[in-house]
Amino acid sequence: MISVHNLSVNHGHLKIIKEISFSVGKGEIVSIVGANGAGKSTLLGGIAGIYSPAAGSIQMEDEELAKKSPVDIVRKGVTLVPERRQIFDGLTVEDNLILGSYHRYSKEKKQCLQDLEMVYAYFPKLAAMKSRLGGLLSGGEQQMLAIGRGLMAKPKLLMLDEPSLGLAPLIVREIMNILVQLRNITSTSILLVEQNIKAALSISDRGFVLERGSIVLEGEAKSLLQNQSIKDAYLGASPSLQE
Amino acid sequence: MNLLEIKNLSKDFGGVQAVQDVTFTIQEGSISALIGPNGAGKTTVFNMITGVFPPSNGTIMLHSKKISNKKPHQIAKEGITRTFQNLQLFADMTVIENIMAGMHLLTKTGVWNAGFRLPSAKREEQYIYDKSMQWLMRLNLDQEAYLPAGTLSYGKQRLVEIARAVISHPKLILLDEPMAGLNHNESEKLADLLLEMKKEGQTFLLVEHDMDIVMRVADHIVVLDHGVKIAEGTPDEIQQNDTVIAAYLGSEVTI
Amino acid sequence: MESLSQLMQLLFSGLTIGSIYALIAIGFVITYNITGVLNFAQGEFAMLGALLTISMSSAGLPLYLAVIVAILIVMMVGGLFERAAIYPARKSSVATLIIITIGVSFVFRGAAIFIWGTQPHSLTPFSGNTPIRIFEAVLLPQSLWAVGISLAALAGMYYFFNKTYTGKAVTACVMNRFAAQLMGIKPEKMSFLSISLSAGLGALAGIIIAPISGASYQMGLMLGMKAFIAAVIGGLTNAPAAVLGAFLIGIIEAFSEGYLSSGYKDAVSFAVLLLVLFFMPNGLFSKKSGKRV
Amino acid sequence: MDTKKFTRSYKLNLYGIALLLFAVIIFPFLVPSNYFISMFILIGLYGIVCTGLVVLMGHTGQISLGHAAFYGIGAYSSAIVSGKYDLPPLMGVITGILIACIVALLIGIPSFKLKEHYLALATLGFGVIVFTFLKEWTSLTGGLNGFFGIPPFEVAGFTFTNDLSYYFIVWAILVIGLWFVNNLIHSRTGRALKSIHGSESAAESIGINLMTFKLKALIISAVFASVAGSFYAHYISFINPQLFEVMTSIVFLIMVVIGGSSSLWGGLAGAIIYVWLVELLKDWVPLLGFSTGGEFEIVFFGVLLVVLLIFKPKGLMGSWMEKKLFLSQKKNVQNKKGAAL
Amino acid sequence: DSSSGEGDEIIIGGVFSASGPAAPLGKGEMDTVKMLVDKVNEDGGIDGKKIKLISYDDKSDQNEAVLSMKKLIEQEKVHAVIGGTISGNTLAMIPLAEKSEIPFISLAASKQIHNPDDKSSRKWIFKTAQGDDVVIPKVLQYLKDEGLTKIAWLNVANAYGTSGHTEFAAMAKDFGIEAVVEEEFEATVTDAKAMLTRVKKEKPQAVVVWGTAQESAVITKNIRQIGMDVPIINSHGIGTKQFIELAGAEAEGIIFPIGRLLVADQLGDDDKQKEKLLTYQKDYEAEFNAPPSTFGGHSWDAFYLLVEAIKKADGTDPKKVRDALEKDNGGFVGISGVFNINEKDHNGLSKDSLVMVKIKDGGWVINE
Ligand SMILES: Nc1ncnc2c1ncn2[C@@H]1O[C@H](COP(=O)(O)OP(=O)(O)OP(=O)(O)O)[C@@H](O)[C@H]1O
Ligand SMILES: Nc1ncnc2c1ncn2[C@@H]1O[C@H](COP(=O)(O)OP(=O)(O)OP(=O)(O)O)[C@@H](O)[C@H]1O
Ligand SMILES: [Mg+2]
Ligand SMILES: [Mg+2]
Repeated sequence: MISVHNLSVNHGHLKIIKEISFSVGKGEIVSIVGANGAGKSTLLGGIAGIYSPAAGSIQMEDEELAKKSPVDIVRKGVTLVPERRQIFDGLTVEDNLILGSYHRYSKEKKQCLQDLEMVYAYFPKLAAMKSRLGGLLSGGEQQMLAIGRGLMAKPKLLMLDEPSLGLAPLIVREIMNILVQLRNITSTSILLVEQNIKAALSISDRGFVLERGSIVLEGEAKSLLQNQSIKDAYLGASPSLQE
Repeated sequence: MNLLEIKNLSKDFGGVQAVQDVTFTIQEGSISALIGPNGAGKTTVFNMITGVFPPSNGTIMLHSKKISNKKPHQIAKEGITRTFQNLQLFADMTVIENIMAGMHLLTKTGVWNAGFRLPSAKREEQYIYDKSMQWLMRLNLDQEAYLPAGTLSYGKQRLVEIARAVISHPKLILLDEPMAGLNHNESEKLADLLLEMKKEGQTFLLVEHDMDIVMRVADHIVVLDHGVKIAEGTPDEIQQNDTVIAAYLGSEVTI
Repeated sequence: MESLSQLMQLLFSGLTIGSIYALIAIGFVITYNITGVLNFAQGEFAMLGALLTISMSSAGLPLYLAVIVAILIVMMVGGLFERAAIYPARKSSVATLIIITIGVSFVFRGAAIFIWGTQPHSLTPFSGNTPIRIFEAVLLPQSLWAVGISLAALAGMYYFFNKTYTGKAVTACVMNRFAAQLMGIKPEKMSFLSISLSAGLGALAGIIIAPISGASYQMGLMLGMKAFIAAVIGGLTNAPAAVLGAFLIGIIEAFSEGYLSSGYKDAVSFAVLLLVLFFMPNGLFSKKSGKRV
Repeated sequence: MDTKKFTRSYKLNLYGIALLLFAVIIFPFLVPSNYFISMFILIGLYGIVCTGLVVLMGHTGQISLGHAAFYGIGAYSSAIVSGKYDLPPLMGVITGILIACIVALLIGIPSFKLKEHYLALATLGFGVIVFTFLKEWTSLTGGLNGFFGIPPFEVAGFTFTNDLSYYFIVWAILVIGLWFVNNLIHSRTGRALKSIHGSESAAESIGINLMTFKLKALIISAVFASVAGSFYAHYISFINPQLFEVMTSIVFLIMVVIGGSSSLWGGLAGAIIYVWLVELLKDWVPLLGFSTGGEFEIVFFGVLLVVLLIFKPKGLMGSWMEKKLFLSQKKNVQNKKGAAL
Repeated sequence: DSSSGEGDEIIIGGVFSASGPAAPLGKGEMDTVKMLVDKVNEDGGIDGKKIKLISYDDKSDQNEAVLSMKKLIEQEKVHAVIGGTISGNTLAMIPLAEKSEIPFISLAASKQIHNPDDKSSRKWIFKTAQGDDVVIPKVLQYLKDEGLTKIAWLNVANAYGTSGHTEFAAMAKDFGIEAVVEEEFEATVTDAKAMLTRVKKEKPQAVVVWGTAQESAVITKNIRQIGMDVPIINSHGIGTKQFIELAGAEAEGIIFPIGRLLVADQLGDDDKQKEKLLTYQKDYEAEFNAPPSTFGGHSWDAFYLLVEAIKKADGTDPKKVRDALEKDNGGFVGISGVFNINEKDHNGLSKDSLVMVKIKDGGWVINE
């Protein structure tokens, strides 16, 4: 589906992502795990075209995405649900959702409206607050809206940056189910960044660990869950803050 | 002793009943948690306590003194600081400046003293610098001290915000989802820190969706749903409470 | 009777000038809403429109054709302005962008002196100059044009921003440029279109007012300033409110001029506005902004 | 504790101020003519106004479109006190400062309830109202005919008659002003102002009273502007209301922005660039073969302004300071960061 | 080379408001001087010395004017300065000329320029424009002759308008004229019908409008549009074709005082100025493709007064030039009128330098 080869991304003069290579197959869920500041968001931003990659290539269905604008990348079928939600705060919930399907709305209006109903079905809460301004929702409601908006794009590759952030436990499970369903029904590929590593790996096919901009470990999700160093660093008992 | 008393608190946003008739108290030196589904009204309660907007109804008392209807900076002066669910850092200031700003209330140099750099101003500056640096080390942020706060990763920005809120030793600290954006290990470290500070006598009220952490650190939990308080009690009581399980936790407590 | 006719006269005057401010203010709001830029060169589009029309109609072009061509040229100038000055600086702070637009207004003004000189020029009214008398008060046909066109423009804008999907996309760009890109919306394209659209509206305003007060290279400054005030009163985010703001200013000006003294006109209008704002800190017609903590 | 890094920008500025002081003293010996001295008197005066504005705009994030009015208040106070009532000029300066403070309070308290662009509007309106006063109160100000016959500045028996004396006093004030502001922005007050710029809700949450701190910033900048206005009046000896119109406020704004509002030096740098650019264009544009009149100067000035800001959106000093202070340290961080795995 | 003040070039400085609000005045002034310098140089200069003109545009801004003046005096070492399009800028430059003792011929109108209220020194300052102290009596005389004693006074709210008003207020009584209503309007006025309805109520016998072309045209049109058909007297600020264009049909019948340049072709052959006026008109039109304005005329006068003085002083020694300007100019025939400059009067124009002109069929005719 998408294969990333020797990708580097900088912030100013700082190398944040250092020559990373990996791929996500069609209908595959891949998780990225890493500490704060490891560069996870920067990596997703690099693929989405928000940060222009300094080097390397991003191939999708034989097309090079690496130097394309975010808009072109969206049109190619890659959508990012970004960190911090990034809601259009002065627009209503419904307008926010519809704009999620902007790049295809004029062509397939009917389909878009159907998809809107699907999103409402996933998140009944949003349906109940259709005409409220997005910016006035609670944090978790906004997170649902952001995810819903991402779904409205109907991407081939959906990238989610910490989708469970700020969501109640019940909803987190709900989201994970939705992602699995999405993969099963539409064969959407999913690239997932999560702090809730257990939840993420448990629905993923594969995963890799990012550290200071490089991949230090990768493999089947199940084996990663068992991996001792991962357990120590991200899941295990907590060493005290003072070390 | 009761530090904060909330009585019959309600908030109505032009038809949206965000909080309805909520009553609870916070004990001095405890960690309390406010939990509930998304949109239950937790952040709204925080906003009313800190004076972002006045309650539609009800009273808030700190040490038996009424503080509802005060302005946010007055509330801070009364001794309540907070963090924000949607981060509100001073993005262009360095990390250490962010934290030094947090000591605003503990210091008093005015325009005159500062402008002419009188000795008292210099002394004070050194004092808050030292104290801020200590906190940065405590939170493992000392390496980032001189970076503009806006360029930090999400998780670290959260820590900076927490440091900014705790450094002035307020009577009560409100943390809105402090663990969001931290991974399990980092959350555990932060939880340890909270417990440590509790030992030092600090009182907290936190909103958090990470139930492992809440159950570990909280002495007392209040549960909201649709703006209404549906339960209150110790972590054990809450975990057993059927209403809470149905509305919020689900049958498995942790994932 | 006399006081009634004076009242009417003041109202007519206020509405006429208000509608000119309104057209420019709509452009101001559009630009602000799409690019986040407070465009202090907005008034210069009016100047360009007026002077171009005058040149072309005195070169023999029929008036309607001159108007259309002038508007098209100004729209192109607007587009060029966006590409050359706004687009490269799109990530800068508000103050920086304001100064950039002021820089551009200098360029326009200097160029206008070069082309048209410093003397004022005149244009014949669209449809005669015979005043219509209503209760002793006079209303010029040109005033009807002014009010009519500004209301039509308003209706168009309202429809576009509130009823069309593209209008929503355009609005989204300012609220969150970053997210808009992630949705596949091209903020650059939107900003290009919107600035040329505002330029066209500005040109129209200038053309309408030229027969009333003449046109010169420096007319844009004052018009732009007043339109800015109108737009801010309206809350800066919605065109209908800006139009109301513009009419309000026009009428306040006319009344303070009519009942007090013109020397104090600007001061009085400002004093009234500030007073109103102090009681309504978010503008007279503020919409909910969707901001919370 | 090692505070070296923290005080780095403070120290850098301090060295800069010392260097400036040195330059100010030797400058008159280097220039070929008095004309440069008078140009630098104007630059110094604008520098004072803009340094005050740096506090208001760069640090507190409030845009003012009305600072010419404070400048005018200073100028007219001095003119009236010393020119009309023959009182000592120093009293005029002090009167100006007092009136500026009071007026800043009066305009500030209601304005700071307003958000973002409403403040720009309010200050714009304030400028117009002051202008109207100056223009209409003819018995006091001479109205639009102007006020002439303002005596030279005088203090402790010393009369400032030649350009050089004005040069030294204006730049002395500017150097002290810079030192004051440098101290201020590296203090609790400065941080409070900056935090307001960063996030008002967060600033309030740590106990910063938005209103009082915004007022402080406004008053400081008003006092700077008023003092500069007083010396302007004494130096030129003729003033009229049009000098203090909105356009002048906008010129101040331009200076601060091209200089870089986030840097202590932004105001001064902006004043130098602005005045010099205008003067240079006066000489250069005709050399390029455009000699018809002022229009080409305006066009060139506009173009230069736009180009400058496209390439230096934070103003000249803004980008420079950032480079000096942040980047070197960032590299360190990257190298030292410990591994988690 | 010219630092001694006695080089082989005569350096004349110019400061004009060629852009900014006063540009309609200043541009023609600057162009005129440029044209004349070229002409004199082509004809071999003054006593064989070429004139070098260094002229600056002060953009109608006082500080620019002061700096330009400084630069001319200190850096360019000019021998004399012509300029100061507007009174404010001139007044700000005066101290510099006085201090450096350089002859300075101003083109602006204010009385303060040559005859200040505070009696400060004006030794080096001359002026070629008719001040309000000359123009206003002309208008008052006209009103008196026509028997229009109850009038409405309207002036533009800037230095031009208010100084006219000050002078009017001081002299009206002497002529038995009374203003039944006095109003101001902005230079940027677009519609004054509101204010004029108030004027109309007072039923004046005539309206005096004191402003320059653009705003006066708006006011004049508005007066007619609201149905007032009393005589309208404008100021000398409207002496351009633009006014007639802008005011259109409503311009017909307007009366205003102005120098003879506008109506040069209608003057009798015995008129002293006629020949010079026609030559200036011809030259200017040939060069710039537009008719000259009376403001250009002021700088014509300033330039030739200076040329004459330099000739008489036999060099550029500032003191001698100044003395020559002051002394031997009796009867200098210029564009603005016949000058009689002397120690007491550094302007030297009387109200005879003006004629009342009426706008008729889109042109000007002498109305005397
Ligand atoms: N705009 C920026 N300018 C400069 N440096 C930046 C910027 N954004 C991020 N960085 C730096 O890049 C590094 C990686 O940041 P990134 O946000 O990608 O981390 P992350 O893995 O997503 O962390 P988190 O889990 O906290 O969200 C950090 O060191 C951060 O300081
Ligand atoms: N300013 C406001 N205007 C209108 N509605 C609001 C406003 N603030 C909050 N609400 C509504 O009130 C309800 C409670 O919001 P609140 O932010 O308190 O929820 P929360 O419990 O913090 O949820 P979360 O866990 O998702 O952060 C939500 O439905 C929200 O949409
Ligand atoms: Mg991240
Ligand atoms: Mg919340």
